[in-house]
Amino acid sequence: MSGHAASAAAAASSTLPPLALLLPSLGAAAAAWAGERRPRVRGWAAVLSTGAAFGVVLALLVRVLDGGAVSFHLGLLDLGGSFLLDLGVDAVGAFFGLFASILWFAASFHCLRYLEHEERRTRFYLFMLLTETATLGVFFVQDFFSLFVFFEAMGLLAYMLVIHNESEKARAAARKYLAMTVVGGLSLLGGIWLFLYYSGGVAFSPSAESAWTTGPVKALALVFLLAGFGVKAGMVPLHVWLPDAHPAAPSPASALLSGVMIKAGAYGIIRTALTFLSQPASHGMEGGGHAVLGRGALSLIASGHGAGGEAAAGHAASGMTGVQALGFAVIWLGIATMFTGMLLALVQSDVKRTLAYSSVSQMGYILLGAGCLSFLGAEGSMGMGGFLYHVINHAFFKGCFFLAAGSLLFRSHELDMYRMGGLWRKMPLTCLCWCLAALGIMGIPLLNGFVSKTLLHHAVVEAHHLAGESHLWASGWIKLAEILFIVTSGGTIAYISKMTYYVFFARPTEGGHHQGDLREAPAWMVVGTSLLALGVLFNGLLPGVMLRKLVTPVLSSVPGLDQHGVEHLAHMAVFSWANLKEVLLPLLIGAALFTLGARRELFRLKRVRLDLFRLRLPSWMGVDWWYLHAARASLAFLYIGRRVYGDAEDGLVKTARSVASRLVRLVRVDMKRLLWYRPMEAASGLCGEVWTALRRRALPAVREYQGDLAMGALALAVALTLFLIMRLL
Amino acid sequence: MGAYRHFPILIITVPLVTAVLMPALSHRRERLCMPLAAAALSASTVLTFLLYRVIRPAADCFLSYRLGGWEPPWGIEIKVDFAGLFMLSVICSVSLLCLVYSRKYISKEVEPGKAFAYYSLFLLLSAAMLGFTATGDVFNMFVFMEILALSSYALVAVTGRRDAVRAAFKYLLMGAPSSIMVLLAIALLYSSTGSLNMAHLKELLAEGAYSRVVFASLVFMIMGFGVKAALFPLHGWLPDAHSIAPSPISAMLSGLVVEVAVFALLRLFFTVYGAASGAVSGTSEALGVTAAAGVLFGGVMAVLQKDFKMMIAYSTVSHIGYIALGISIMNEQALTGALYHLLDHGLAKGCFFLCAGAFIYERDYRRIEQLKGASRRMPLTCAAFAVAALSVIGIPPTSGFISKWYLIWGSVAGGKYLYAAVYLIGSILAATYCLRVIYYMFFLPPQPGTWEGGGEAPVLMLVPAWVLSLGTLLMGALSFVIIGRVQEAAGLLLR
Amino acid sequence: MGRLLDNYHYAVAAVLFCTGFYSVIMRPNIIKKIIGLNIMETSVFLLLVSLGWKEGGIAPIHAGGAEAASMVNPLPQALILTGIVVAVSTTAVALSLVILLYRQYGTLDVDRLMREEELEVPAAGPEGGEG
Amino acid sequence: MKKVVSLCFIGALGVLLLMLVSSMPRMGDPGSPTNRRVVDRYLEKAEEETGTENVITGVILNYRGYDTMGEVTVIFTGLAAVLAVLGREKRGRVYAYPDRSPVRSSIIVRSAAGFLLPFIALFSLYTVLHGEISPGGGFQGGAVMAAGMFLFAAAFGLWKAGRTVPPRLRFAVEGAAPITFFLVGVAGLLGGGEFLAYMLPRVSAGLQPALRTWLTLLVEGGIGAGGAMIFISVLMALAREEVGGGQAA
Repeated sequence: MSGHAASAAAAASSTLPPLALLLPSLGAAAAAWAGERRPRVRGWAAVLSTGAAFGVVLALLVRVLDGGAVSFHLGLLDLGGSFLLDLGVDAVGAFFGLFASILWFAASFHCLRYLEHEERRTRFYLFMLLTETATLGVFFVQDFFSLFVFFEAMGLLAYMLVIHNESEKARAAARKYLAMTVVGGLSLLGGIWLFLYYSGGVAFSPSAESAWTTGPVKALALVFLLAGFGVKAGMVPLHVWLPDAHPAAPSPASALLSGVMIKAGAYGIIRTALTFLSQPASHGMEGGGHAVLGRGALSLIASGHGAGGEAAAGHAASGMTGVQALGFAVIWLGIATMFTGMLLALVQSDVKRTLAYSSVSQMGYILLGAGCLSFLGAEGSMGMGGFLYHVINHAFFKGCFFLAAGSLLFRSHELDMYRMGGLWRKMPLTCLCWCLAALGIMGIPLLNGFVSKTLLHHAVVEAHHLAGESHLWASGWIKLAEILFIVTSGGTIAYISKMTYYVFFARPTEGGHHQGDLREAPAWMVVGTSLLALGVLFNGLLPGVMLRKLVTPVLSSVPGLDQHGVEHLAHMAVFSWANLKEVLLPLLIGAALFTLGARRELFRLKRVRLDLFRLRLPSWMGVDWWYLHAARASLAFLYIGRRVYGDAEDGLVKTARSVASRLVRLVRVDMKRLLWYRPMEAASGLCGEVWTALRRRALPAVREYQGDLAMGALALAVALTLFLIMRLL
Repeated sequence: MGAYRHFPILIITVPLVTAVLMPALSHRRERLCMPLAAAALSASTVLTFLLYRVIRPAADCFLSYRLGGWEPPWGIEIKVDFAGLFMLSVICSVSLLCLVYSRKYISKEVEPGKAFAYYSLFLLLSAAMLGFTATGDVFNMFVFMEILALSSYALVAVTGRRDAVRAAFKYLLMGAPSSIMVLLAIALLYSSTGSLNMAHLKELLAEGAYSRVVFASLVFMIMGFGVKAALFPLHGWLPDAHSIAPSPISAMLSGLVVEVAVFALLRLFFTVYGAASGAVSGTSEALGVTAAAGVLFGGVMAVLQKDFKMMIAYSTVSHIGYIALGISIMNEQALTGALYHLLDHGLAKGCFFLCAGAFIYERDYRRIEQLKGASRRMPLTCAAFAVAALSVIGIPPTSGFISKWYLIWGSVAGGKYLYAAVYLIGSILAATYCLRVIYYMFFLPPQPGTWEGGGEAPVLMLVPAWVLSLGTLLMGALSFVIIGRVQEAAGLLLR
Repeated sequence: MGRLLDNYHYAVAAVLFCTGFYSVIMRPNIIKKIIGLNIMETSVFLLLVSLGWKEGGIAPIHAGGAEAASMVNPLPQALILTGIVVAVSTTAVALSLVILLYRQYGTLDVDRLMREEELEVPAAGPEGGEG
Repeated sequence: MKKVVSLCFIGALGVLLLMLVSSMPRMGDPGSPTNRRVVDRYLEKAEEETGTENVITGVILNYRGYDTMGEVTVIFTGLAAVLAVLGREKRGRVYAYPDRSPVRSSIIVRSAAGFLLPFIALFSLYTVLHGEISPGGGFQGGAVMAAGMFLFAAAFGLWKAGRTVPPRLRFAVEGAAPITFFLVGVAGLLGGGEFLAYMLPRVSAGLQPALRTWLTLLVEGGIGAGGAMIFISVLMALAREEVGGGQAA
């Protein structure tokens, strides 16, 4: 509140941020106005408005890097001055805004032709452009309240992109997406309120005099915020919507979902980390006087292991401080995400689904960067640099992949990689873009992925060193994380080569159709795709330019980061031998995996055939299965009955309905009688009925579904414990 | 103050007297009833909004009108402070819209000979709510509550259908004893203080005499108004009455009548009994627990309904719980949220029922399943519903979000994390039942045999629905126009 | 027991209130419920009018030079006049509803009305039942 | 069992209420809050301030005139509700009353009723007009009038009663009470006072007390006439049955 006012006062006012938000909305209005009658106007309105927005964001970035953060008073949603929807852009936000607007620009080129396939084009344009407004809004704010508003808007608008086809598959994906968005949004809201309680305001940089508290509330706030952003970021185990939603959406929308929207989640996580890192010194620790230590103002949280090692009494057991613990958790969440995503991407056959899992996996890298930043504190510029670099890289190569996949779909009407093959002859330009993106994501030197992965690897190594220096138990775990990082990089190489091989280079399979009339994708689609491929190339060939001109200026604007580290990063020799040789190990692993998988049968055990690339895991190993059953179990608590499980055809709604028939009877008849007809009689009747129901129906049901019920009970117990913890504070 | 001085009494009595004129019109000129009623309500609305020019949320800035010129403890006082004015403007505007909506709808549902009675009762209902909200005298509040109650019983039954009569009778059978309880509470309050004026009562109660009688009277008040407000264990009449009544009446009942009762509770809590702190703190805990149970119960029941209007009715139970929970938390933020939710609930629930009425008017579709694919033929109605649904769920930038934000902020600030969790779960439930309907309307193909031919609802029905749903949007995005003042008013109530 | 015996009017009112309440919630016959409502109302009137009584008080009419100090409180009497009118109106509305109910259902028994309601609820639940 | 439980419940409620009774102020105590506060002014100044000797009338029509306006609206609401539920007599429709005409109640009843009716009417008029100086008032007088009409209906049949006080007259007069109140109220407002101040514009101060009395009488008359008509209408609506077209029993 007061902090917000202070930061708003400090920043210069500028009309660029609202202009950037307004342009896509204007484009949306124009597209809606043009409609189906003037399709060309509609398409070019989108291209022009996104292009203009890109220009404005570029100007904004330059301005912000030159003169510090800017703000603009929007005057909407003003809750009595304490909370208000206000725009404010700092370097990190402008950076994210830049790549988002590039991607939208490229995607709108792609849309010019791609949408010929689709129904309801005007609606698509409308919501695509409105989503850009909301997404830019997410990046252009300086407090959690405004962030939440834009974040929710973005999530709900993107729902329309996911459900666009209105096919059964798209609807199922959209249902799942919506459920997770709503729950994620509420988790975010809970986190923000706890943060409010914790810091007394919602600004990203709480003022020094705000009442910082420590302890479980802080941790809980972090958990809620992390979960809320993690849903959008596709963090394991909250990623389940992503592999369904991305393939279901039209390709340009997939590119945007994958390239930008999940980055908004990552952005939220890094914002959270930076906010908690910038904890004011005077209120830092219970110990008070240990604030000033060798590692700079920001690392006082990490002071527990510094000169005053005994200072952090509360954390003496682990030796880690709160933010470090957050970092450690995020590092491991990142590792889990990248590893799971890689494994699942390896066994897919649908191109877009593979790409979606690949997005999950790449988000793991990005989370790793955020985790390293948080773990390293002031020294975390390597982690933050890797994070930023990988964000923009992923936007480029994953956007390029999805747009190219859109081209493939446009021409071949096919997305099963095993039914394609030999396409490089027919669609050479698309193939070229694809290969550039593929080499980029693999981390081959001279392409962009190499740079960011190198930075991330350095960051992990630094984290390991730090942990080792201060004798943290985490040291070994971080070493393990590094190993998994390398393995995952190998796996990435394997699944990307698999996909590239089957789509473009393998012999066409007889099952596949097409071939005859296949030709290169329409020009405007290629323009969109190659725009991104050029980005891949540029980022890879000239890492120094990117680092010095973009990444390090952004880093140096982050308060509290050690400037020596930033300098070091700016002048890092990316293509040194030490870095280059790091690629060899993943390459070897990838080659091995690819060779193994490409054989149709890895080995045969009796009748069980193991085929690595076509592995089908039982459904209970998926996270969805557990979510679904937990939801059903919690419903079962409403009324234990066989029918709860009887007709689960339409998911939860159907289940709820069958519960309804019971409850309606119970309530309409018994409750009302209880309330105003014949209360006493009804009460005794109700008791009897409940007892009969328990004896006849519930007991067998309990026996049959004890597993689910136990899980529900567990969930309830966890929830209750959380509440109790909160009550005890 | 000038002429503004007389506005409060005119706001109340103009619709009241117009209602009385209706029977005289009934024989020859029944067509005139609706325009006359609309003129009366418009006059009230205009006068109410003009009052914003003189009433601000400050301790000494309210309009006190002494009927007949008698000073308060002896005469009756009408007292409009900012919170009251806020409520009055919600009542006026929503009633006016529902009245406009009625014209088409009633011509179909109510037989011609009864239309005059419908409009007469409608005006009586609106005027009674206005009088009930504005009065500063507890017995006068009872009188207006009775006008309100009698007219709403009859309006539920006005179609004369079997189920409607039964629902109305249930409503009466719960409502009449609750009125008697309120009267008993007033008698007890009078016995221990000797006064009926709210402000005077507050002074007298501060003396702390006869605390047991005062406590008992507060309990009876809560029970009495609890039935009228459909607080959780006393909500039995609501789902039937709200779902079976003609849709504009459902909108009035759900959007305003229950709200007015909650507002009365709020007044009693803070203006009358506030000084008798023991009584209030003792009952507010209980109120909080039941309200929280109501939020969850109403939400779950709404999810489980098949009938569209029944779903909305249970959603009302849930949202009244929101407001009551906010009142029970007793701090400035939560109270601001509760006041703002009164506005949001009036707009959003009104819009819900008006949309449901449009489907009934056009197609006679009442079940949620029948709404599959509705957006193909009635896109504007569906869109109005969708916008209001965003507000019911509490998604920014609607007014529902603003009130929810304040309510949860209040519960966190008051250390009641459990209540914050209840609000969150209530939102999840709201999302479940609202988004399901939206999903059905927009993304599912229609059931065979439905939605063939036909078109959008008539303009006279669409306009009120859209005004309400845009209202939720504007009162959210442009909340700064009023939220600061509402917050000050809430702070004033607490003081 | 405090002032229970002094306040015997109030005590009678309490007993009447319970009697009426019993009738409202327990009697199956609608007419009896309405009678119960009236008993409840009457009990509150009794309470109110007794509140205004004063030992040795006379009617508050100034005719004949009556002394103001010995008059009973006129306010509760004014209030119960309003209360009576309210009770009459409520009863009228209730009776009109009862007439219509009787025409449509042919019964005045709440239990039978209830049974009709139960019949309306599909016993097997929505969409064609258990199978 | 059921009865026992319910009796226990009601008994518990009763005991609680009795406990409450025992902690209330002593009945009839001149020092109890009800007899100590607010009431003095009514008793001492009402005659002079309101111009009515009957303090109760003064309270009803002056100090708490607004309540009474609400009260007459309540009873009008009751009528409107009954009409909304049961419908209104329509022209050209045939209504049968349970005692199909021509009604023949016994000659004794008819003679007695015929003898009593003028006195009842006179008494009701007296009650209305004399309300401000003795027990009585508009509402009571209206009720007496309505009772007379009920007697008439019982003796000569509803049908005849309905013709004696035809629907058009009833509909015109039913709203009399609130309308009189409103007009008097607005007159007070225009006269420079507050609503219901019993004043008229441009009337000299010397005439005010007399004016107050006359306006009070006017309001009493409105209440009496309106109340009586409403009672009769309610009776007609509740008692009649429509022949043909209506919902069958």
